[in-house]
Amino acid sequence: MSLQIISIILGSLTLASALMVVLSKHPIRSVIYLVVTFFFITSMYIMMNAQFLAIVNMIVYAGAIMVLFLFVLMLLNLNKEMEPMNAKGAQIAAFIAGGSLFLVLITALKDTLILGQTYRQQDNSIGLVKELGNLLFTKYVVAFELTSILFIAAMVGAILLAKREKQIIE
Amino acid sequence: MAKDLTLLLLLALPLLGFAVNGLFGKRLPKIIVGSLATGLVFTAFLLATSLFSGLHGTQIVHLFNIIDFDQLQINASFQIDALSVWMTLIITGIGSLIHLFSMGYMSHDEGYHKFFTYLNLFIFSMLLLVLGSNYFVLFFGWEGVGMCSYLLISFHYNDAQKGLANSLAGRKAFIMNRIGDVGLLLALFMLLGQFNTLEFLKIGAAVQQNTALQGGAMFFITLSLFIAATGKSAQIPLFTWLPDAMAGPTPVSALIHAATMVTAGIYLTVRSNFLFELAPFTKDIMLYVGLATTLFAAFMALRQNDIKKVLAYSTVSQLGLMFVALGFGAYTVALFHVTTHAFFKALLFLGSGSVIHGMHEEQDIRKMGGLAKLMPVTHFTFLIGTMAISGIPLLSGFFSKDEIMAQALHHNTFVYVVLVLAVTMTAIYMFRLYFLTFHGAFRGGEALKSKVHESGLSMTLPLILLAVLSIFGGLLNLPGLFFKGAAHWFDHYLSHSTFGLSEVHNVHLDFNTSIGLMLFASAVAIGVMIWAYLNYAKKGALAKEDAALSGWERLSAQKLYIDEIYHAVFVRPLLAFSDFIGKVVDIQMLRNGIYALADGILYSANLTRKWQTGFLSSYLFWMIFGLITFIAYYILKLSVWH
Amino acid sequence: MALILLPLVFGIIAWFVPGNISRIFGLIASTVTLAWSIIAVSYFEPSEHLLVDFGLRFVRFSIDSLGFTMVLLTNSVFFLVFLSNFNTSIVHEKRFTALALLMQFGLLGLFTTNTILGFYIFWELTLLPIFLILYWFGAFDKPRALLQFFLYTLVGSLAMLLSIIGLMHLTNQQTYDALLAADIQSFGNTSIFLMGGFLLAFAVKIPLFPFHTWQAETYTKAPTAGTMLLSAIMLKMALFGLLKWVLPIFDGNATDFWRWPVITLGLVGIIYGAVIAIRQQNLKTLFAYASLSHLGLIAAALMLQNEHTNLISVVQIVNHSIVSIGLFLAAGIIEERLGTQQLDQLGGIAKVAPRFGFWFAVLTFVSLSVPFTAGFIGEFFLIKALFSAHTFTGILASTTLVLGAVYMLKAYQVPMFGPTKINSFQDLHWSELAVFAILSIAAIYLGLAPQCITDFVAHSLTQPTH
Amino acid sequence: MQAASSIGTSLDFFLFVSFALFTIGAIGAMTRKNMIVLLMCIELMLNAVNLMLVTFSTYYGNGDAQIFVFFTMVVAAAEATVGLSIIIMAYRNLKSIDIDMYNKLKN
Repeated sequence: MSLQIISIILGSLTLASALMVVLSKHPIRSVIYLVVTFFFITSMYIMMNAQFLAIVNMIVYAGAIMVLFLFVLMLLNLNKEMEPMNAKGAQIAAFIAGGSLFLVLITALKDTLILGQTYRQQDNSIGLVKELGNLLFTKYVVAFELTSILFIAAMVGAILLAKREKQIIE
Repeated sequence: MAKDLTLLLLLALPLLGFAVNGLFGKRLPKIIVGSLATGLVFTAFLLATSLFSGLHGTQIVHLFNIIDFDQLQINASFQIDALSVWMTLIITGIGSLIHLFSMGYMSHDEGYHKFFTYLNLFIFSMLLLVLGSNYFVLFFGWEGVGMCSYLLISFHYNDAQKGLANSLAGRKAFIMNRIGDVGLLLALFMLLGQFNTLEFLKIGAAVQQNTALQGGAMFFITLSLFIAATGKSAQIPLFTWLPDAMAGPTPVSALIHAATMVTAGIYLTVRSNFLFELAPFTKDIMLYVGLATTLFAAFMALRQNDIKKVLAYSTVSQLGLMFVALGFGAYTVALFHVTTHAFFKALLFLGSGSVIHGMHEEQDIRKMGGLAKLMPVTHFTFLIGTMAISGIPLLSGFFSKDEIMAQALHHNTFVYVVLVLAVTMTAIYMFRLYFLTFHGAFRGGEALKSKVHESGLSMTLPLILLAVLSIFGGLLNLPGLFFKGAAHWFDHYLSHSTFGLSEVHNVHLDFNTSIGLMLFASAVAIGVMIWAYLNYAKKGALAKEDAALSGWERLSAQKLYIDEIYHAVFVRPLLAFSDFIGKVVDIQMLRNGIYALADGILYSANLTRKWQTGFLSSYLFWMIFGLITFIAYYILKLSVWH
Repeated sequence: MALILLPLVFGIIAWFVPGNISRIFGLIASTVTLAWSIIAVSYFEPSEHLLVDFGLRFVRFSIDSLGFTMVLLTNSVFFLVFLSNFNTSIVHEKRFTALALLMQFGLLGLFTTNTILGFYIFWELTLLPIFLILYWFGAFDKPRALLQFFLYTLVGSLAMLLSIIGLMHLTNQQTYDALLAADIQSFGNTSIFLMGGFLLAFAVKIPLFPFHTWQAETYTKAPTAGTMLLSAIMLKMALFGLLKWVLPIFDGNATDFWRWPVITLGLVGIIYGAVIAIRQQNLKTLFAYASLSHLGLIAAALMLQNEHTNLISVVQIVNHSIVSIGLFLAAGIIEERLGTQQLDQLGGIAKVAPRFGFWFAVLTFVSLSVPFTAGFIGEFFLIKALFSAHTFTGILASTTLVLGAVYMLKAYQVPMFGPTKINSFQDLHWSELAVFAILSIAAIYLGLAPQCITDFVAHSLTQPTH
Repeated sequence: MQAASSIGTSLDFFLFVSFALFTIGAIGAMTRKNMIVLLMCIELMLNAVNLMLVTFSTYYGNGDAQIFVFFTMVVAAAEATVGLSIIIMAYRNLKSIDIDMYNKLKN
């Protein structure tokens, strides 16, 4: 029962911080809220006993990626006047669209057969590092190795893109 | 020599001449080209004579299969019987004479070797036509002669003034012939459908075994055959090409457009006699078409001023006469007239050729006159030809025409009366032509007169030979009045070994009627001759200028305006139709329709392009919108199911 | 197999051959291919089917006597195209040589493939080279005309692709033999739609009556070599597809459904093309419409699915290739030497160039299908087949003989005869002379002995289909 | 199987959260014009999907889905790196990070 309460609280907090990401005017704040959101998501992973992912999420997302975002924001040194805002009508349309998407998704969920079912407690060891490691280095070993190439490509790409070029396209 | 070998050699010789002259003719001297062509055709004639003397019964010579499917076989095979051998004799005999004549006539022409090449090819095609043992080979020859005719009519295409007109005349001939060919083609299809073979003998046997074949099918088959015959033999309505075909060199007119090719229609009908016998209605059509043709053509010939045009209309008229005979079912009679006509018409054309040659390419009789002294041989032979065609007694034309008149009198008096009219007109225009050309004063000017000369031996020799034939040709088929033993030799000869003809018997009138008929015909012919002599030679009446013509004369000179009518009724609408669908339907409707479609797509693309605002948020919005619709659709589908 | 790949290899090499010897290279390449195929035919037993199977799913080739006929035809056509253009500037371009050889590869593949998807792939493969040839060497003043051709064919191909997908999906088969054995008839109306897709593609390519508008303009503006390729061999792909694939596979209710519509369109095309051709002033346009008329006849006769008619159709297909190479060559020669194709600006060529006059006349008569030429046999039996199927159809079809005489004689006489309107005209080059001679001999030989084709092809066409 | 009353640990709760996160991310992507925030919203949506994948993975007792989540993270990291460098590049050129300024592709 306490697990339920905890999860409800966690879920509400996740959503609240996610909302703050979108709503806050200043990008720095958005980043901070995003980090918070990731924390809560990590905690939800832990609740589902997906330990490996929880750690990775913590390190990669909340750690590496968000720091990257912060760096960029600081690099660009944006002030508040430059913060662009959408027109009101477009915002309302966006909210309506999002809302109806949500409604539709919920409706779809309502009709499915898995409604109200809980996950299987007996198999909850699959989220452990050992299990996933086994999978990762047997079945998905090729894909895993390929990710390294992807990273190299991304790295080279990022360096190339961010390098200050001589001529600046107007 | 075995018969089949003779036959193949007979066919191969003109082909050889064609090949040799076509390939090397340019480099060979003229005398070799000419004598080679002439010699080969003459050798072919000798071979034909050997076939003729050794003829007994019908023989088929099989060469090879053209198409061999399980049920359908079409062979290149040939048939030797009385009819085909007789036609071969005419073709090669007259052909070699005309070749000889051409050696002199064409001697100044730059296309000398080309001319003999075509001429040999023509002889070959014509031989195919008459010797083939089935309709398919006949059709080969049929189209082949049409092609040669086209080539030879438009032979002088380079001529500065008349070049285009010559080639247009050739085209007209080819197209008109093609219309007839379509008829033959359809007949062939129907025959194939009906009998599954095209062999004459097999069809004949099938017809004899199954007498229930009368009626519709036979009518359509024979009608199509007759359409083919009208095309090739220049009958109404397809006759207008023949006068125009006179644009070709004169020997060509003599060979193709008088003696041989135009009789192909007659040959076709005689060959298919067993079919026509089952279709009396077609025979009636043939009779009246022939009758109309002979009458109108004779009328048109009355006031022509071109020496060759007169002869051309005369040919059309004579061919009509032959169709009248065919219409009565008197096949041998028609063929008899084909033979005599070949003699005297070839003679007349060659004579006119000699005149034209001597007059340095002048064809207008208004510029001639008094040529009798300048060209004695030509004059004399031309006179014989004129007398033969007009039916002066005891010459060949007299007998052959008389046979036809006898048939007409026996079957249908009305036809007889019309024929008398036509025959009278024939005599009138022929004597008019003769007297205007050879008598009176020379009207071509002194400069020309000094240059007029008699033709050389190569041209006069054929004239003399043909004149002899024109005189004595009638002996082939004497009426059974006096020499009972020798009479009707030709009838017997043909019906002896030609399929179907032994079934058909010509009527023979009783003695008194026959005598009366002959006397009447002789009287008419001689009377016309005397009148023409008085009118043209004594009184010196001349051909009138165009402006001075009276009503009926104008009609005759303008050929009853048939060309103009055809032009207005067929040619102009076809061209207009072509313009219409070419410009309006094809370009404006179809192509521009496609373009309009393309424009429409372009336009709609421009419209949809406006959606691509370039604002990421709007794309996202639409994406979400699509997602919603998509999921909503599945939800609805699910809820409908439940 | 090497037979098919040979042109591809040559085509690739051709890119690296220097421009000044590219015409010799093209000639040699096509000669080698032709020689090879002739040798292959002489070792080929007509009653057998050669099957080349690598065990790959969609790569499977088979060749029977019909395929061999078409392969020989293709190789001969390419040989003649290279030979006939030996004296023109286009073959100096290595791009042309390479593209033409690539196209030859596509055509050979099409005629020998045994899988339906392969058929589609090769079908499309031939389109690219010809499009580039037209684009680079054609005289299209507006890109629209060229695009019209391209898009037209693409739309047709798209329909065919849909049909192929449908067919593979329904039967779960993709080789020729398996499709032949499959019971298409059980699909009912679906098979009618499937066949319709194929027919649309073919109707564009052949072309049949309402889908022909690309033809005249493309033929007129294309370089002569391109027109020859298009008309002499590319259009034959559709007839081949009809004969070999579609009609046997869809034998049954689908064919019964489409038979008379297609025959009607063919018939309309016969008369329509001929009538339009009468008034055309441009030589190539005139021949284009004539082609419409001739091919309509073949397409209509093929739909009858009569065994003998099919055999004769092959003869007529070969004949049409002969005719179109010859006529477009003649038109090309006139255009190249005088810079115009308008009939009213031409006249009296025969006087200046008698050899050209003679050979053009021969080809004209071949196309008029006078006896002793292949066209005569072809037209005679095809019209006969139509006549037996439906009398009126046959009568209408036979009008092509008369109308054909009208426009062909016009096309020949006006430029060649009549008053001389031209100053100088260089007579035939030896290569052009050779092409004309080869064509004429072939036409006459086939006219006298069509049996050599029909017997050969009969081995692959007379097998009972269902 | 447990009853629906145990709402906290039930499957649909996590799915609900996942959907909501996704929606929030989508709304953010539509409303915000700051490119960096846009990128963040995309990360948010990715996380929503990750969450859903993990949920189902645990439910079915199958580890494959978690591996996919791992790969998603890898790709997200790469994407963020490249995306941010593009943003820097773009900022240098136009001195703005307003997404609506970047509609050069339109014409």
